[in-house]
Order: sequence, then C-alpha cells, then structure tokens
Amino acid sequence: MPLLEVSDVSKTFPGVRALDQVSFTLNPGEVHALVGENGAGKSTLIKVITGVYQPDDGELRYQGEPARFGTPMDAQHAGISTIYQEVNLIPLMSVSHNLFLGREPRNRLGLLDEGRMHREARAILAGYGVTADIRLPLGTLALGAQQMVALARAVMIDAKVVIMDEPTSSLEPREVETLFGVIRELHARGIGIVYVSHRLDELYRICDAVTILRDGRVVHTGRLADLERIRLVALMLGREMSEIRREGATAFSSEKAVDTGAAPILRASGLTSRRKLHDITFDVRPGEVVGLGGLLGAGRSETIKAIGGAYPLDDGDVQVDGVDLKRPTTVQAVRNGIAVQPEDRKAEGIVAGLSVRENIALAVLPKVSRLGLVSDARIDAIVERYMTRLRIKASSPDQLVGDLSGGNQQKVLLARLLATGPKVLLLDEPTRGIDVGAKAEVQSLIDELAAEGIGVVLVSSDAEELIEGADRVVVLRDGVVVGTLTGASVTTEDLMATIAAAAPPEEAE
Amino acid sequence: MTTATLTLTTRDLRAWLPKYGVYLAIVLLVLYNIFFTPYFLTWSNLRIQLIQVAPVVIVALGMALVIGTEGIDLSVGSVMALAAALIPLYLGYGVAAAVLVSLLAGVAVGLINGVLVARVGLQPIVATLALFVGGRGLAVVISGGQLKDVRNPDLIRLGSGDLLGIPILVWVAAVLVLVVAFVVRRTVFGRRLLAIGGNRRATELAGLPVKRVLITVYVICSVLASIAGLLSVARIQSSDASAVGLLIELSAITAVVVGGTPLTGGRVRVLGTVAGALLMQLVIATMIKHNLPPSTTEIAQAVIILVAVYVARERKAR
Amino acid sequence: KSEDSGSDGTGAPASAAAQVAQSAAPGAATCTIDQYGGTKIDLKTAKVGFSQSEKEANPFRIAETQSIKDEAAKLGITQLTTTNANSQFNKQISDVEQMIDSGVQLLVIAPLNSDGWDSVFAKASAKKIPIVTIDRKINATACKDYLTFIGSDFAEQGKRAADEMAKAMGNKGKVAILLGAPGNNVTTLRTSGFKDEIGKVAPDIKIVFEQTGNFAREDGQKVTEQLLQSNPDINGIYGENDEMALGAITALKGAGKKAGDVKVVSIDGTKGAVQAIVDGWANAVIESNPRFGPLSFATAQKFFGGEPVGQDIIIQDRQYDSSNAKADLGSAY
Amino acid sequence: MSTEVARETPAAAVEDARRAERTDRIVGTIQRQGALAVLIVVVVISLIAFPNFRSFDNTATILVAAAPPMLIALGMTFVIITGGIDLSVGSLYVLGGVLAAWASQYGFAAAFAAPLVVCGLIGVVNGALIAYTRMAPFIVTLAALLGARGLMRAISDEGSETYLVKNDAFKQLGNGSFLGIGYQVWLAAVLVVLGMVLLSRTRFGHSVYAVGGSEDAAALMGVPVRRIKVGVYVMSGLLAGLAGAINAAKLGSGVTVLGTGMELDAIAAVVIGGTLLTGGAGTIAGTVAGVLLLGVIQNLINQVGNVNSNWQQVISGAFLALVVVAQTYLVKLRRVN
Ligand SMILES: Nc1ncnc2c1ncn2[C@@H]1O[C@H](COP(=O)(O)OP(=O)(O)OP(=O)(O)O)[C@@H](O)[C@H]1O
Ligand SMILES: Nc1ncnc2c1ncn2[C@@H]1O[C@H](COP(=O)(O)OP(=O)(O)OP(=O)(O)O)[C@@H](O)[C@H]1O
Ligand SMILES: [Mg+2]
Ligand SMILES: [Mg+2]
Repeated sequence: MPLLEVSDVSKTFPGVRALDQVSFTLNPGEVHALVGENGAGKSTLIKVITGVYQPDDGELRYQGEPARFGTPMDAQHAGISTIYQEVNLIPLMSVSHNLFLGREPRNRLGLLDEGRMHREARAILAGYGVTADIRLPLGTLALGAQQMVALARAVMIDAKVVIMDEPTSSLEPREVETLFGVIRELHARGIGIVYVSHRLDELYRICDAVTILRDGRVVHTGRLADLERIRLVALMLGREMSEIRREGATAFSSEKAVDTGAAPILRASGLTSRRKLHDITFDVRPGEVVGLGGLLGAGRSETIKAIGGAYPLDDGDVQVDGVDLKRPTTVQAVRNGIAVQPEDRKAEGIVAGLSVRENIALAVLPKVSRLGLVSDARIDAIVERYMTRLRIKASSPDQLVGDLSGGNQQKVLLARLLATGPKVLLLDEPTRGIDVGAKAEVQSLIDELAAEGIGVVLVSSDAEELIEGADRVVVLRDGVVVGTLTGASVTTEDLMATIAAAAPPEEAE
Repeated sequence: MTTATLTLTTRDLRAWLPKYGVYLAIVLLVLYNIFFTPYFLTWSNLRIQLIQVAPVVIVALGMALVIGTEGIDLSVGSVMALAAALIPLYLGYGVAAAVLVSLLAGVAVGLINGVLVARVGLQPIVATLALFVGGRGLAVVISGGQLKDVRNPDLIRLGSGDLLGIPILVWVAAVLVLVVAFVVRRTVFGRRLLAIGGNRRATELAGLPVKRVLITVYVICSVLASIAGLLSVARIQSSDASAVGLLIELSAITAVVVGGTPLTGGRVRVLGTVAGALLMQLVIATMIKHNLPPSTTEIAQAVIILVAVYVARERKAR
Repeated sequence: KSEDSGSDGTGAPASAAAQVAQSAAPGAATCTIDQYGGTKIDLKTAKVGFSQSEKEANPFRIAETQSIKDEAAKLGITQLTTTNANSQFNKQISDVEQMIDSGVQLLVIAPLNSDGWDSVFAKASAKKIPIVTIDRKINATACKDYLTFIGSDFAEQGKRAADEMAKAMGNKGKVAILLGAPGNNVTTLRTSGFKDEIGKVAPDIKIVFEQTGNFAREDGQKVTEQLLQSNPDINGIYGENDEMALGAITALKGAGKKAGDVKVVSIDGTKGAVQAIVDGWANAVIESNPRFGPLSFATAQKFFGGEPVGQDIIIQDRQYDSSNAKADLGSAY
Repeated sequence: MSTEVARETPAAAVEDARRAERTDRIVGTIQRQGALAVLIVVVVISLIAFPNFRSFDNTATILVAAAPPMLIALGMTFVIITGGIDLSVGSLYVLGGVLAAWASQYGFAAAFAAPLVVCGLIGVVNGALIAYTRMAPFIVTLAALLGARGLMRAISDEGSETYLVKNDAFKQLGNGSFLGIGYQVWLAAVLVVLGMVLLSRTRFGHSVYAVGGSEDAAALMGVPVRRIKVGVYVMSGLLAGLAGAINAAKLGSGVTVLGTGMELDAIAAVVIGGTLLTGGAGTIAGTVAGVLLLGVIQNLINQVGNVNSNWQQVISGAFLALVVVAQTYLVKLRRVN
C-alpha cells in the first residue's frame, strides 16, 4: 500500500497556476526524486502536502486514509517531517532550541529540561559532523551547518515520510556524504523520502523513482534507473534531446586563453578580519576566472564580502586596476568596478518588493539620471538590454522580483551587477538552487564576461562547477590560504587533497 | 465613483478597494454630511477643513517618507514645539530670520535622529522616542514656559492670509505634497529610499549610500515638521511650546497608514497619505459639528482606522 | 531678540494683587492643631514640600509656583522642596509620598485630581503632617485627611461667568461652551455652575454646543472654527479658561466677525484675556487667582501658632469687564 | 598586529577563535544585563549623594510606584519579543482602574474580575486582528488605545464621574503592606517570577521567541504562530487591566486622568532592558531593571529638588538616549568580534 498518495491536486496563486492536476505516489522505503525547472511547482507541491497551503482541489491519501493537514504541525504529528527549501530555522535562537523547538524534553514539573536538551543536542549533532557550541545562536553557524541542524531536526522524530527540498544546495561534498548516509539508513528503515534537487548526479546516486514537473504539470513519473540523464533534462526543460546533447555537465567552454602576462585587475593583499580571515592574498587578471575553494566556513563568503566592502576588515588592502582602495566601503567598491553577488540571494541580493526594472537599475541610478531626476527612457534601455541578454523570464519588467523563480531572481541580480559595468565580478554560489537550464545559462554567461576581459572570482560548493569554471583555484581553510591550483592540477582530487593536507589536528568549528 | 463600485465584480473590488478604499470612505463621509450636517456644502467649510488639516498633512508627508524606509518618527511633535518656541525669539529680526532659525532647529533634530538610526543603528522608535521626550521639554525651556503672542503682520498673514482666494497655508501644503510626490516618483533619492525600505542589507551591498539617504530622510521629516510648527504658530497667532503639535505623531502615522502605506516600508503612497489625513479630519469635524462627546469621537475614530486599514491591508498567499 | 523686547509677558511681581480670603461666614468650620494633631513648630526652620500638578507651561501654573517660592523666600523658609508631576497623577502621588518619606513637616499640594489621595492621606496622617491643598479641592474630610483647602469656588466662577454672559447677551440667544480637559474637576464644576445659573437667570439662552478645547488655545480655535460653520447664528461663547477663549477670538476674527458680534466670557484673568476686553473682543473675565503663596503660609503659621484656621478658605476672585479692564490690566497675570 | 597575524597558522587561528568566543560570552552577559549594571551604578551613586534616598521608606515608595508599570512592561516584553508592540496598555490601565473602582461595590472578586475580563477581551481583539488579518500591531493597538479610552469615558460620564472604591479588603490591598513592602509589590514580584518561568522554561515561552525570530520559519517548524500571538496580546491586556486595578486600590478611586504616555514608558523600559524591538530576543530580568531604572531616575530628580519641570523632561530624554546608545554599542562590539 502506498505511503502517500496525491491525486489531481491543483493550486493557483494570484497570476500563476503553480500546480495543475498533479498526481504523485510515494511508497514505503522509496527515495522519490521530484525534479523540474525553477518555478515548476516542486516546493508548492511539498507545501500542499504538509499543510502550509491548502489545495484548490484534488485529494491527499496518507497510509491509505484520506488526509488533509491544516497546519505543518498536523503533518508533523502524523509523521511527515520536512526540510523546506532555504534553511527554515530561527537564527537568533540557540542551536539546541532550534533542534528541539516544539518537542522539548520536560521534567516532571512540565518545565523544559535545558540540561538534558543540550546534552542530547550535542550528541545528535555530533552524528552529523556539527561540533559547534550548541548554546550559540544558530545564525552564527555556517549555512552548511545550519542545513545539517535542519536535517537532524527532521529525522529526529520517528517519521514515516521525510521530505527534503533542495537539502544539498548549501552543502559541500563531505556534508553531502553525511546526508546520503542518513538517507540510506532511513531507506533501510522503510521510510519514504521525497527528494528535491537540481543536482542530477546526486539524483542518480540516491533515488529510486522520479517525478518530473513542468509548469505545474507532471510530465513524467517512473523508475529513475530507466530514465536516461539527457532524457530527464529534456523532459524538465521541454526541449529536444538533440539540443541538450551538445551541452556537457556544465556549460563552461573547455578551451580558454588568459593573458598570463597582463597586470592583475584585482589584487587583494593581507585581508585580515578577527576570527574569520587571516592574511588572505591573491590576485585576478583580466579575463581570468579564479575559483575560491574550501569547505563551508572556510571564509570564502567573508573574503568576497570583504573585497566588496561589506565585511569589516582589521587589515589588508584591495587594488582594482591599479587603483588602491585600501579597505573600501561598499560605495567605493562599486564605484571602482567591484561587483559582488552575495551568497544569500533573498536576504542580501534582490529587493523582493520592487519590480525587475527597479532592481536592475538600482545600482546605476546616478548614471541614468540628470540632476537627480531619473530618466525612464534610459532605464528602459538598460533593462531591455539585460533582460534579453540574460534571457530573464518575467511577465513584464514591472513584475515584482519576489514572484520570480529562483533562477530568474539570480539573473536579475546578475543584471544589476553587469549594469554597473564592473571590472571585477565576485560571485558567491551563483548557481545555488537554480535549475539546469538557468544554471547552464549562468555558467556560459560567466565565460562570456571573462572573455570580455572582466576578472571573475567564483565561489561554489559544487566542485564540478568550480573545477570546470575556474582557470585557477585558491584554496582556503579556516580563513587562511592553504594553496593554489593552476593549469593541469585544477581537479577535484587535487582540491580535496589540498584541503585535507591543511587539516589541523582536530576539527575546526 | 459610486456607480463605478456598483458595476464592479467582487473580484475586481478585491483589487480595487485596497487602492481606493480611502477615497471611497471620504466620499461616503462627505455624502453623509451633505445630507445630515447643516451648512456643510459651503466654500467656507471646505476652507476650514483644509486649513485645519494642512499641518497634519505636512507632518504626515515626512512621516510617509520615514515609514517608506521601514522607520518611524515619534519626535515630530517635539520638533513643531521647538520651531514654535524659537520663532518669537527671532521675530525681532524679521519673519525670514525666524523661519530660518526654526527650520534649522528641524535640521538639527533630523540629523540627531538620522545619525542615531543610520550610524549608531538604533531602532527608529527608540531613537526618536528620546527626542519625543526631551525635545518638548527643551522647547518649553527655550520659551520660558511662557505662551507668547505673535503680532508680526507678515507671519500672521502667512497663517490667515489668502492667495487667489485660497489660504496660503493650503497653498504651502499643496506645493509640499506635489514636491514630495515628485521626489518619491521621479528622483534617484526617492528610488533609493524605497529600496532601503524594501531590503536595507541588499541595498547596502548594491553600493548605495544607505546611511546618507536615511539621514536625509529623517532631516526632511523634521524640517517638514518644523514647517508645520511655524505655520501653526502663524495660524494661532501665538507660540505655545507646551501645546503645539501635541500627539500629532499619532495623527500623522494614522494618516499615512490609513492612506495605504505599509509600515513594513518599501512603498509610499503620497496622495493616499493626504487622503488619510483628510479622512480623519472629516471624521473629527463631523463629530464636533454634531456636538458628540469625546467618548463617541474616540470610539468612532478607532473603528474607522481599523476598517480603513483592514480594507487596505496586504493580501498574501503566504 | 524677541518681537516685543522689553515689555515681556513674564509676570508682574507675584506680590501684585495677592489673594484675599472671603470673610468666612460666622460659625464656618475651623481647625486647630489640637484637633488635627501634630506639634507646634517654627515655619522658618520647617521642611516644607510643594507638589505642583502641571508643568509650569501656562500663566496660571507659572504664577502659582512662583508665588509659593517668592513667599517662602520672603518668610525666610530655607527648606522648601518643590516637585512637578507633569500632569501625571501617579507621579504626583509618588512625588508627595517621597516628600513625606524625606520628612517634610508641611505639605502644600496643588492636586491634579480631586480623588485618589487615600494612600497619601494614610501616610501623612500617620506622621501628622498638615496638608494644605490649593486651587483644587480634594474630596475628603478637612481637618482629618488634610488640614484645609485654599482656593476658588469653581462652580461659583461658572455661576458668575453665567451672570456676565446673560448680561452681555441681553438674556437671550444661543451660547456655546468650550469645555476644559475632559474628566477634570475644574471642567465639571465650571460647566455645572454655568449651566445651572443660565437656567435660573436667563432661560431664554439656549446652550446649543459644548465641545472640549482641552484648556488649550489651538483646540479652542479649531473647535470654534467648526462651531461657527455649523452654527453661524451663535451669539455667545463661554470659555472655561482664557486660553480657549483667546483661541475662539482668533477664530472669530478669521471668520470675519467684528468685535462684539459674539459675546465672549471666560475664566482665569490672564493678561491676554484682560487685554482682549480692552480691545473689545471679550466681554468679561472671571479671575481665578493663582497667587497662593501668602495665604497658604499665613494659614500654616496661624495653624502652627495654635490658632484655629478655616477648613475651607475660599478666596475672593475679582472679575474684569470693560469698566475696569484697562485700569487693572497690571494686576492680571 | 598585522605582522603577528601574518605568521598565524590555522591552529593559531582556531586558538584565536576560541579566545574570541570567550570574550563573546563575557560581552554577551554584560550586554544582556546592561540595564542592571546601569541601575546598580545609579543606585550606588544616589545612596552616597542623597541621605533621603537611603531611607527604607523611600525604597518602599519607589517599589510601590513601580509596581503597575512593572506589570505593564512585563506584558509588553512578551509582545515585543514576538516582534509586535502594544500601544493600548495606557488606555487599558485607566479603563481597568475605573472598572475596578466601579465593580468594587460588588465585592473584592468583582473588583478584579471586571477589569480582567474587559481588558482581556480587548487583548483578544487586538491579538485576533493582528494574528488573523495581518494588520500591523502598531496600528491595531493604536486604534485600541483610542477605543479603550473612549470606552473609559463612556462609562465615567466623559471622565467626570470618579467611582470610589467601596470594598475595604480591596482598599487594604492597595495600602496594606507585608514586611513594610506594599502588597502590590509582592503581587508584581510573583507575577514577574511566573513570567520569567513562562518565558524561559516552557514551550509557550520558546514559541514566543521563535515567532519573533522568524514567523515563517516558526510556522514551518510547527509553532502555532497565531495562537501564540493572540496569547501575548491577551497577556498584555490582562496585565494592563490588573495594573489599573491595583492602582485603583491604592488611590481608593477610579481616577480617569491617568495613563497618557504610559505605553511609551513601558516600551522604553523594555528596550532599556535589552529586548530587541525587532523581536526574537529579550529577557524579563532586563525589563525589571529597565522599569526600576526609570523609577529611580524619577526619584533622583526629586531628590535633587527644585529642578524645573521642563528640564526634568530634557534630562529623561537625554538619559534614555544615553542608555540605549550604550547598549547598542555593546551589541555591536559583540557582532564584530
Ligand atoms: N506564495 C506564492 N505566491 C505567489 N506565487 C507563488 C508563491 N509561491 C510560489 N509561487 C509561484 O508558483 C510557481 C511554483 O513555485 P515553486 O516555489 O513551487 O517552484 P519550485 O519548483 O520550488 O522552484 P525552485 O526550484 O526555484 O524552488 C512559481 O511560478 C512561483 O513564482
Ligand atoms: N559567525 C557568523 N555569523 C554570521 N554568519 C556567519 C558566521 N559564520 C559564517 N556565517 C555565514 O555562513 C555562511 C557560510 O559560512 P562562511 O561564509 O564562513 O563559509 P564559506 O566558505 O563562505 O562557505 P560558503 O560560501 O560555501 O557558504 C556565510 O554566508 C557566512 O556569512
Ligand atoms: Mg522550490
Ligand atoms: Mg559563504
């Protein structure tokens, strides 16, 4: 008997038909992949199942019984636990409180038993490779560690169904392995798992069945093993297989010529910030893509933010195209051609409440205005140009960015950066959580930009992407440069080796 | 307008009401008054209502900008008091000087608020609470606790004179409304302000001068407040630091929110704000004209605020 | 440099026009130190506490506090503590309690409210500290809870205002009342006094409108503007204090009325109001004399000296009208 | 500094991180108890400077005066931690007092029941509107501020009718004392302790933090967000009503001219206590310190004596700014490390 049955469910949001007659079946002990482009409706389906949204019509059967959950809590009590897309925990609360929220251990007075809670939390999280102080606010952990806490929380309760919406988007290889270990174990215990991810290689490693969504409709469902990778992509994107075949795993062009003699366009020297960064030095030549490698918490984001003036530096200085900015403010950085794409798109990237138009023009307002008065004509010109160049899918330039799918939000963000005519582009996880189609486009865009002579710094926890995209990889560990991979040695193996080599006696937090 | 509402399907209404609910409310209230309030449909009555609402509108404009950045400014009343207290002291040097000084007071307060919010990073409510408490005290100290009569003809003309048959006060307010509306819609500053309200962190990372913009916003708000302050002095023909602008921060915030500007920032509705102020003014006027006791007035205000804001509230699937 | 450098409003000397107690009716209740309890002390060396209710931000309060301080200085009372409740009743209560704790031997209180003094009385009577309440009466028993009340009879003020109004309006027409702050005892009494008297002396005068002006000039003006709109045929305006009346006058001017078109009577006796009589805009002003210093301390001295003092010392409030306004302008505050 | 750092190895970096974490904790505690620290300093100074301040009676007076604000600030703390705000408490306080005084004629229990029921209901309305219609707490409670005051005027003949407390037991509660400390102080103390337990040791309390920390996340984690919100506004309403009641007991009557600006005092106290207006963090201990601090400052200004009432305001304002700014810097210090 199927564990979970969704039949002919539809859900419409103002403007969008997010789910259209979707049916979906999950059997015990099955790892079921749910794939589709950004905006295909994956998260919405999950939220309908777990009672975050109520379906417009269609029905839900759980363990054979018709079910409809009013709130996520009901779903949890029924044994469906979920890791939602984008870590959904509470940054200001301590790690252990996050882990136990809603099911804290209580003593006979009915009061919370803090001591026990901390002990158990420490024990549980150790199993997931999280050794951080569990009394600290969750927000002080690296995203990866946060993701692990979310995972632990979801698995803690003896659930019958575990749903994971893009759990690996902010994990690095080692953590991914931990995750897969957990999944195999759940699998063995006959627990049904719904697994959403844009990383196809993962799917093929871990999933039995697959359901493909496109524009809110199910276009295919069946055993994953029977489905060729290229066919899968074709179905997701609704394109011909012949088109797809031409593209490799990533869309980076293999052959590239960087003038190694040219003067560096970006030079970061001795970047130091208490705790996070220690004397980080590297430079980028025009047209070069320099990757920042390292594990989560290595300080890649901090490095990038620091160069962009968004992270406090105690020491060090930044030069762009020969101009010495010392420790720039964000304003100076942008003015001098540094463009930063932050890691956390929602919190630090887009302005969700503004239109695509406003978002793209945001950083160049002075350029498109005379005497402080903005000229719509000029804005439209710019918006027009980048929307076409980056193939941004929006109903109109005036659509709110908040309503776009992840991939398109990312493109809007890139458009804003490019509009400033940057000399240096700092990209932190540029393809995190965006679908294969958009991912390919972003990757080839990075190539194009480099070809135009822009210096690019690329951070990605997707090793494949990092290796294929970068001409040179600077490896960080605990905020220290521990090595640089060049030419032939730019390979996953060498990367892992370099990191491992630098490993201190015991694990860093 | 009413006929239009009749032909609307409920679906359209859902989209339409949040935007134009305030105006509808005004229309309804006006209709009521036309039928049940003697001498309502007279030019002189309209004139009075406009004159009385002018200061609130001016303050509300600044408040709307601040709220657009996801902030709030409680100190506007105290700023009015400061402006009022300073005028008589400098009137001897002529109106221009007095006006200038009181505007400068506004700038000063605005700078303090702005710096506290933008640089020190205080919560706007708290940052402005300090001057809300201290500012009026200071104003009364400056004025020596004395209510001072103002006899300067120029200033009095500013308060009660006409231009083309319309009170100068109203002209000033109208011009300021247009200016602010223009600033919000067409200027770089306006766009930046909204972006900050929408997502401050992102705006910083995009390389916008967030702190500068924020400080400017609070300065503008205080300056507008001080303008309102000196206008009410001109109108009352006396400067009473202890009474001018008492509780106006609440009226202003109400006007802004009732006008459909969300307290969560990122959006500013200037004309809506004017309408909001007008609505509350009409409510009070109606209550007074019908000689109703304070209890009724207050309860009625409460209900109307709730209804107006409920109608204009954000509908999100989330 | 202020507009009118030199002749600045800040107060004729508080000694000017000191209060005079009405000759108490024979057999009116009195109180002696034996009845009240406590010990005879010399006021000069005594610790005296004065609790003011509202900010010194209007002529009445300024003059009142000033008069207390000046008189204390005159008598050579060195240990005078003053507190101000900024119109917050709870603060006034704790202000007074704090002064009792600090061991004052005489309390002069200008109450913000007539009720709610139980806790203070409990504390004070335990230490037998005489309390002189000024300008507002406290609803409690004199010579037991407190020593005595010195002040005006607010109802009487309203009554006299009514007489003046009736006279000015020729006993007929429509009158509007600008009420003081709602819930305030002064408001209540000045209203009832006025209404009752109008009912008696001039039944043909209709009270068509009463709205609060919160004792403030701006509100007085705003309300009057609305009033003149809805009742253009109004003949008289009774302001429960001068400030509101002055606001009303500004509104009248704004509405294009001439001096005397609408009769204005108000209570307090501030300079501005008396000046308005001189200018012909106001018809009469009933005084409410704020200079409590001399009478309060005189009473206290008598009390500590063992002599009986009245339990209810009502002061004589003068009144200004066209006949005496110009002459007595100096004694207004 | 830079040269030394340059030579640092990962191991040293870890050690450095350790050290930094330790300073973190210390600064953290100072930051959390900042208000308490300031309070202690102020008290010590005044003990030395003002003989009258030392007296036991004076302390008792301060505490008694602080009891009602304490209750209000207690409720406000819960509301603010959920990221909300309650402007209606001032009006509810007066309303509660009037109701209590009026109901006291029907006995001791009634004197409590009346204000608690009415103010509780208004709290329910606030909470329901905020939780279910997503209207801004600021504006909802602002309307409640007006409405409640209107109601108070309606039942007290526009505020001119002051009901006297008829019930002696009730009066006794207002003026009696145990160990020389007024009953209402003990009551407040008990409720504060209960509040602390509720906030830090129960699921409700943790849910309150969760809602303030991130409403959406909390909902996804199965926290009954709406019920929690309604809960805190009801608490705030009840406590404001109770505060009004015990104050009426003390004054022996339902005074109608109270409570203006009370909500702002409460907010100030809570913020001084280190609670974030953005929600998600805050302690009741801090709030207690905040309330006492404001009370003590008031008392000091009187001790100094003859300070012009207008200067008093200036001083309070400046002081408020001072404390809050100081606190923000402590927090920042913590972040940057
Ligand atoms: N709360 C909402 N309000 C309005 N539209 C929404 C809402 N949530 C999702 N949508 C729309 O519904 C569609 C499906 O969104 P959903 O988040 O399910 O896509 P997804 O498959 O999860 O994409 P991604 O891979 O980027 O997570 C999208 O067009 C999105 O814009
Ligand atoms: N102490 C901290 N306080 C707040 N945020 C932190 C802290 N440490 C790490 N983070 C955030 O967690 C995320 C990952 O940690 P960090 O940036 O240090 O590692 P990283 O090398 O950038 O990893 P990645 O960029 O792959 O997430 C970053 O967004 C960082 O800003
Ligand atoms: Mg999704
Ligand atoms: Mg990072």
